[in-house]
Amino acid sequence: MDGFDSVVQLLDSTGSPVIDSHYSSALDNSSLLALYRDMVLVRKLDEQATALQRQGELGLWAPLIGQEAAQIGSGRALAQRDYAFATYREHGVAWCRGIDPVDMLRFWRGTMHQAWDANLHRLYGYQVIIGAHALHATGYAMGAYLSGRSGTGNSETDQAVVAYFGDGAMSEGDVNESFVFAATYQAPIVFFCQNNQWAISEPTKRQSRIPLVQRAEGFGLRGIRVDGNDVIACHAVTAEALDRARSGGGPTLIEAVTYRMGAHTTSDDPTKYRDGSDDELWRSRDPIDRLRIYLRANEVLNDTFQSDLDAEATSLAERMRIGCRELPDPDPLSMFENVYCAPDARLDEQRSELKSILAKMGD
Amino acid sequence: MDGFDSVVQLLDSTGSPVIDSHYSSALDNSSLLALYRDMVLVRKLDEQATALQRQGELGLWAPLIGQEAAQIGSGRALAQRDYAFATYREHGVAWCRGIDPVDMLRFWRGTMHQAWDANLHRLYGYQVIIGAHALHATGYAMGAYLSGRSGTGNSETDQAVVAYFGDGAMSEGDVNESFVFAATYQAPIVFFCQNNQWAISEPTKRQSRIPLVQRAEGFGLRGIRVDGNDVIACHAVTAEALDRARSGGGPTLIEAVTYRMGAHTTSDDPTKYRDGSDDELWRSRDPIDRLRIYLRANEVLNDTFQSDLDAEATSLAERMRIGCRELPDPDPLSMFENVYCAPDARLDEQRSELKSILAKMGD
Amino acid sequence: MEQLTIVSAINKGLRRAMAADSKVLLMGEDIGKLGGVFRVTEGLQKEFSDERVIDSPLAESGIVGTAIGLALNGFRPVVEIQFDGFVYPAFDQIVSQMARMRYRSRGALSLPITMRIPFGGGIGSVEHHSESPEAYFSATPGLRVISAADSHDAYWMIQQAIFSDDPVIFLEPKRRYWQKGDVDTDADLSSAMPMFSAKVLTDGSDCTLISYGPTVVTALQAAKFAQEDGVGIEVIDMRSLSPIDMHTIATSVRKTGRVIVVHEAPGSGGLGAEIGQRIMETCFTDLKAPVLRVTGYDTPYPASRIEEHYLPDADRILDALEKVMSY
Amino acid sequence: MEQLTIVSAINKGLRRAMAADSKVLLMGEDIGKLGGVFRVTEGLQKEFSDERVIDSPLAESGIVGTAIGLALNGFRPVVEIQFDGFVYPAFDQIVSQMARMRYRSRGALSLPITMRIPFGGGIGSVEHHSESPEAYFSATPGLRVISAADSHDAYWMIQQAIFSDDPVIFLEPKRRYWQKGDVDTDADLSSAMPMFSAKVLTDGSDCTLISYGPTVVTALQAAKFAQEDGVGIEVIDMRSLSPIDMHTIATSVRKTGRVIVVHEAPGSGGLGAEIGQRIMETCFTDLKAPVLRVTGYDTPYPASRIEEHYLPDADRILDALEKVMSY
Ligand SMILES: Cc1ncc(C[n+]2csc(CCOP(=O)(O)OP(=O)(O)O)c2C)c(N)n1
Ligand SMILES: Cc1ncc(C[n+]2csc(CCOP(=O)(O)OP(=O)(O)O)c2C)c(N)n1
Ligand SMILES: [Mg+2]
Ligand SMILES: [Mg+2]
Repeated sequence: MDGFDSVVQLLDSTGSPVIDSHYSSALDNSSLLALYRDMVLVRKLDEQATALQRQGELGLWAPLIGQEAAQIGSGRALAQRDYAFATYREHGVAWCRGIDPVDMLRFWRGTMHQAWDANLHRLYGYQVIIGAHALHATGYAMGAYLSGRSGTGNSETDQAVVAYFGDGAMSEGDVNESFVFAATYQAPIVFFCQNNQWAISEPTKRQSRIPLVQRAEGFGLRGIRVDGNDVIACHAVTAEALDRARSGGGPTLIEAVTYRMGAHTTSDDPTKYRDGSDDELWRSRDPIDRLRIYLRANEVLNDTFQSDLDAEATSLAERMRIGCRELPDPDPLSMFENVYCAPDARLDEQRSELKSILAKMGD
Repeated sequence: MDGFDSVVQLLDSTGSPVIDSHYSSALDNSSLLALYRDMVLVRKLDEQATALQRQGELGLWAPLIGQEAAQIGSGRALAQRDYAFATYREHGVAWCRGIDPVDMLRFWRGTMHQAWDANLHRLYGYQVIIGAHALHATGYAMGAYLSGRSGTGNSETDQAVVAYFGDGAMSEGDVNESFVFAATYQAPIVFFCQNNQWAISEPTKRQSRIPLVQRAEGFGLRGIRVDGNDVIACHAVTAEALDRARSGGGPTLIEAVTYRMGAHTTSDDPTKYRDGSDDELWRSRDPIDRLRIYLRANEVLNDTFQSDLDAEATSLAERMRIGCRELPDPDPLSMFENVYCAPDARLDEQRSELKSILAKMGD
Repeated sequence: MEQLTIVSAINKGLRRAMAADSKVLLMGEDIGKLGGVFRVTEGLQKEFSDERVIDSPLAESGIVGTAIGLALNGFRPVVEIQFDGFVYPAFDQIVSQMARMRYRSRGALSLPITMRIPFGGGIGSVEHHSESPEAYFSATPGLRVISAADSHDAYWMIQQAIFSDDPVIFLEPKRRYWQKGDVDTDADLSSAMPMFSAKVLTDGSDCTLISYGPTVVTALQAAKFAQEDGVGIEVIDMRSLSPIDMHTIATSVRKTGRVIVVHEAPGSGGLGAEIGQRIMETCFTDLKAPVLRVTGYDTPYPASRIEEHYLPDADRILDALEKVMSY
Repeated sequence: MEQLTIVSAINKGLRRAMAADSKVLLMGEDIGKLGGVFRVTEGLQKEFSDERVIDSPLAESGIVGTAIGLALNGFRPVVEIQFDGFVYPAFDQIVSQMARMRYRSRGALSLPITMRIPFGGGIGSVEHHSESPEAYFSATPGLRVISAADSHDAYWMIQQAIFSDDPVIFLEPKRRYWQKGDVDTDADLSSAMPMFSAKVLTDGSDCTLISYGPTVVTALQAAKFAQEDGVGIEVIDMRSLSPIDMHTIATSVRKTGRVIVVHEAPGSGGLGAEIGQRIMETCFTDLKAPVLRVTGYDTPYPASRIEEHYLPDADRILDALEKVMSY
C-alpha cells in the first residue's frame, strides 16, 4: 500500500485482487455482495446522522466515513458468540452486531448513555473515555477463558473478544496495560486499531514515529497491519486473529491503515489543521469504490442489485429521520434510577424533590 | 549470559573479559578500582541499613544487594550535569550522586520524605509510586532540550536524564506513556530498567513473556540488554546511551538483567514465594566477586587496597550507626510547612491548635 | 465464637465467600503465594487455585479495568489494592467506569466488584502508605464505601460486599489489622447486621461521637475518659460511609444535641464535612453546639516520626468535647 | 475596556503571560493548530511556536507527569485537559505527585503548574463531557483550585494562576464560555483582585447565596427574582474553592444569618458540605436556619436531554430560599 510498509492487502485501490503470501479470502460472491451492501448502508447511515446533527436533531455525531471497510470487514468476521467493545465511532461495527440505527442515535441525541442491550448484541455501548474499554475487553476475554468458554478446542463454541480503538488511543496507559494483561494471561482477544491518521487535529506521528503495529512485538503480541480500506483483507485478517484467539493461540493487535475522510465530529473543523492535500489521495482509495469496481468487473454486482440497494439506503435514511425525531425524551425522574441496585434513601428524597418541582411546573 | 538472550557482557561471572562486537570498556585501572570500591561500600551501606532496621532504628529498608553493578555502573556513567530519577532501591545511584548515606536513612527512619537537595545533587528523592517518576524524568528531559541545555552539539554542556525503575514498573501505564512522550519528542533520556527478576513476589514473567528490552522497539526507542551484574558493561552501555541522548540522538531503554539477592524490603519474607534454588546460581554471578577476581588476576587490586577498603567500609558502617541514631525527629509543627508557597489561614489555625496541644503536653 | 484478628477475619470471610460461589475470584499484586503483603489472602491460592486467586501485573488501572471486564462476564471479582496510596492510578476506571456501568446501561449491567484497600496511617511507614482516600469515593455516585472497625464486622462485611451487586470499596483499618475480637463464624450471612447500618457502641446523652475504621477505637478511648468525668458519650461506628445511615445518627443527635466527628483524613473536604452538613440539615433545631471535627490536618500525610501528632487521639477529641459542652 | 467572551479573555490572558515570561509553555491535546476544541489557545502556537504551545500525545497522565518534569526544570507549564471527564487518568499524577512535590521536598522544589479544565454541564453533550470534579481537588492538600465566573476574572485569574508558585487547578465554566463581559486589559497584574478572595456581587441582608463558576449567573438570576419579592440577597462568587475565603463569607453570614450554597456537582461530598460545615463552625450562633444546598443530584451526570432538570436553576434556589426564610 502506497506509503505504508508491509500492509496486508487483498484488493487494491483500483479494485484488482492482490495475492498475499499468507492470507486469502474465504468469501464467496454473495458474501462479498453482502459486505458491499453493509458498507453502502452504513455510509448512508453516517451521512444521514451527520445531516440530522446539522438540523439540530442530534447534539453531536462522530462520522465513520472512510472507515467502512475496517469496521464492516472486522465486524462481519465476528461470530455471534464473540463480544466487542468499541469507541464512539464504530457505527459500522454496531450495524454488524444488529443494532438498529435509530438506537444508535439515542446516545448522540442525548436521550440515553447506552441504548442497546450489550449482552444481547454482544457489543458494549459507545465508550467515550479513550482506551478505557480496552481493559474491559481484556478482562472479559480473561473471563471467557476462565469460565471455559474459550480455548477449549471446540471451534463451534469457543469465544473471542475484540477491542476497537484509534491511533490516538495507543498512547493511553490503559491501552498499554491492556497489552500487558492480554499477553500475560494469553487472553482470547483481538485489539483492532483503526489508524485513521488523525486523533482530532493530531496526526498519527504525534503518537508514534514508527508504525503502530510494531507496538505488538514490544508486548509479545502478534501484530498485523492491514489495508483498512480493503474490506476483504480486513475480514481475512480479523477472522484469522479471532480463530487464533478462540483456540487459545493468544492475542493479536491489528493495525488497520485507513483515513478519517470527514471531520472528527460534527463539532470539528478539519480545515484548521489539515490542508486537504491528503483527501484526494484517500478518496482514490475509497473502501466502497474499489469493491464496487471489483464486483462490477466480475459481474457480481448488477444494476438491479445496485438500484435496490440505493432504494434500501434511501428508506433507511428516511426511517432514521423519522425515528430520530420520534425518540422520546427520558422521564426526568429516570435520572435517579440505576445509580445502585440497592435502594437509596438519599436518592429517594431527591427524586421526591424533583417530582414536586415537575408537578409545580405542570401546574 | 546463561539463560538470557543477547545480553551485552564485558566481564563474565568468572571474572574473564568478554569481547563484544560493539561495546568496549573505556575504563582504566584506577577507574575500575574506583567502581570496585563503590560496590563494596554500597553493599556495606546496604547491610548496615538492613541491620539498623532489624534493630528498630528504621521503619523499613529496601535492600539493593545483588544490584550493585547495575547501579554503580550506570550511576558512574552519569555526568554531574545529568539528572537522575530513581525508585526506593537506588541507594547505589544515590551514592554516586554524592548523597550522604546517613541522609538516605532519613526517609527510611521516617524523619523526612525527601532528605537531600534534588537540584544540588541532580538526583530526585526516593519515589514510592511505581513508575510515576518516569514521566517526571521525561518531562525534565524535554525541558532540557527546550531550554537549550541538551542536543546543542556541545559535548561538554549537553545534558541527559536517567529514569530508574524495575521490571514490575514496566507494566504501569505511566512508564509506557513515558515511552510514548520520550519517543515523540525525542527527549534526551535513558530509561534504566533493573530487571531483578522479581516484583515483590511476582517473577518477571508475570509482567511479560518476552524480554523486557523488546518493549523498546514497540515504541521506537533504542533497546539494549546488558548483564546487570557486570559493572563494566553497565557503565559502557549507559555511557553510550547518555552520549546519544545528550547529542540529540534520542532515547534508549536499557534492561539490566540482575537479581534481587535479598528480600523485597525488610518487611518481606521471600521464602513464601521463592524456593532459593536460583539464589546459588546468582551468587555465582555476584557483581562484586567477578570484578575482584579480575582485578586480583591483573594485579590491580592488592592487599593494601583491600584492607584499606575494608577499614573504610567498617567506618562507614559505624558512621551510619551513629548518624542514624542521632537523626533528629522533625518538629511536629513542621508538618504544616511547605504545603503551599503562599500563606494559608486554615493551616495557620491548625498549627496553632497543635502548638497549644504540644504546650499542654509539655506541662 | 472465635477470637480472630481483623486480618484473619477477612481471610476467613473471603474463604467462605469463595466456597459459597465459584464466581468469586481474587485479583491483585502479590496476593497468591505471598498471600498479600498483609497476608490477608494467605493460603487462598493454594486452596482455590491460581485461576481464582490471581497475581496480576503491576498496574492498578489494569487490575480494576480487567475486573470490570470479568464482572461483565459473570464473575464477582475482589481486587486488592496493596496500599491506599496506590489506588489513584486506577481512579479513572473507578469513577468513570466502575461507578457508572449500571447507570449508563439503565440497569442492564451491574458490576459486583469489591475493592479491598488497607487504609490509614499509624504504622510508621514511608510516603504513600498511610492515606485516607475515602472522601474521593464517598463523593462519587454509583460507589458504595464501607469500613469495618473490628473482626466481627470484618468477617461479615467483606462477605456482604462480595455479594452486593453494586461495586463496593471496602476499606480495611490497616493499623488495627492485628487487633483481636470475637467472631461468630457459624451464623448465617443473612442474619448479619445490614451492611449500610451504623452501629451505636456506647450509650450516652451528652454528646455523639461519630467515627469509622481505625479511629473507632480512638473514639471509644475518649468516650471512656469522658464517662469517668461524668460526660455521657454515644459512640457511633458508621460502618457505611456511602450511604450514610442518617437515621441512626439523627436519632442520637436528637438525644444529645452535640456531635463530634472523628477521622484521620484531612478535615477540609473530608467525610466529616458531609456528616456535619447533613446533621445541620436534619437536626438544626436540636443542635446545642456546632458539629465539630477532629481529623487529620489539611496537609499531605507527614513523615512517620511525627504521625502521632497528625492522627486524631483521645486528647484532641476531649478538647473538642470541652468546646461543644461549653455552648 | 474591552468586551470579551470568557474564551477570548482566557486566550488574551494566556498570551499576555507567555509574552511576559518565556518559561510559560502550553501543553495539551489539540491545542496547537486547532487551538483547542474550545479555541481557547487559538493563534498561540502561531505566535509563540510549537515549542511553547505543544500538542501532546493522547495521554492525560503523561501530560501532567511530563508537566511536572518541565516544572522541575524551570518551566511554568499550563496544561489543558480537553474536558472535565478526561482528567481522571491523570489523577495519580495530580494528587500523589503535583500536590506533594513542595511538601515532600520541604520547600526546595515547587511546581508552578496551571491545569486548565473546562468543567460543568449544560452544553447538551454526551457522557463524560459535563463533569464537576472540583470536590476531588479542593479536598486535596497541596492543590489550589479556582474558577472564574466572568470575563474579567477569567483574564486576570488565569494570569495569577500561571504566576503562582503553587499548582493551580483552573476551572473554566464551559457553558458560559461565550458569555461577554468588560475586561480592563490595560491594568497591571499586581492590581488585580487577589486570586483567593471571594467577591460580593450583590448586597442584601436576608440571605447569603454562595456559588462559583457556571452557577454564579444562576444565583444572580435567583437573587433578582427574590429582590423583586422584597427579599434581599447577598450573592457571593467564591472564585477560590481552595482556599475558601471564609472571611468574606462569614462577614456576610453574620449579617444575613441564612445561607444557600449552589453548585452543579452532586450534593453529597460536594464543596457545599465543606462550606456549610465551615459556616456552622464559624457562625453557629448567627445562623437562623441551616445552611442549605442547591446542587446537582447524587447521580452520575444524566443524559443531556434531561440535564436541565439536573442542573440547579433559579426556581430550585427560590424553593430553598423559602425554606431558609421559614425558620
Ligand atoms: C481520556 C480521554 N481523553 C481525551 C478525550 C477527547 N478525545 C475524544 S476523541 C479524541 C481523539 C481520539 O483519536 P483516535 O484514538 O485516533 O480515535 P478517532 O477519533 O480517530 O477514531 C480525543 C482526544 C477523550 N474522549 N478521552
Ligand atoms: C503504584 C504502586 N503500586 C504498587 C506499589 C507497591 N509495590 C512497591 S514495590 C513493588 C514491586 C516493584 O517491583 P519492581 O518494579 O520490579 O522493582 P523492585 O522492587 O524489584 O526494585 C510494588 C508492587 C507501589 N509502590 N506503587
Ligand atoms: Mg484516529
Ligand atoms: Mg524487580
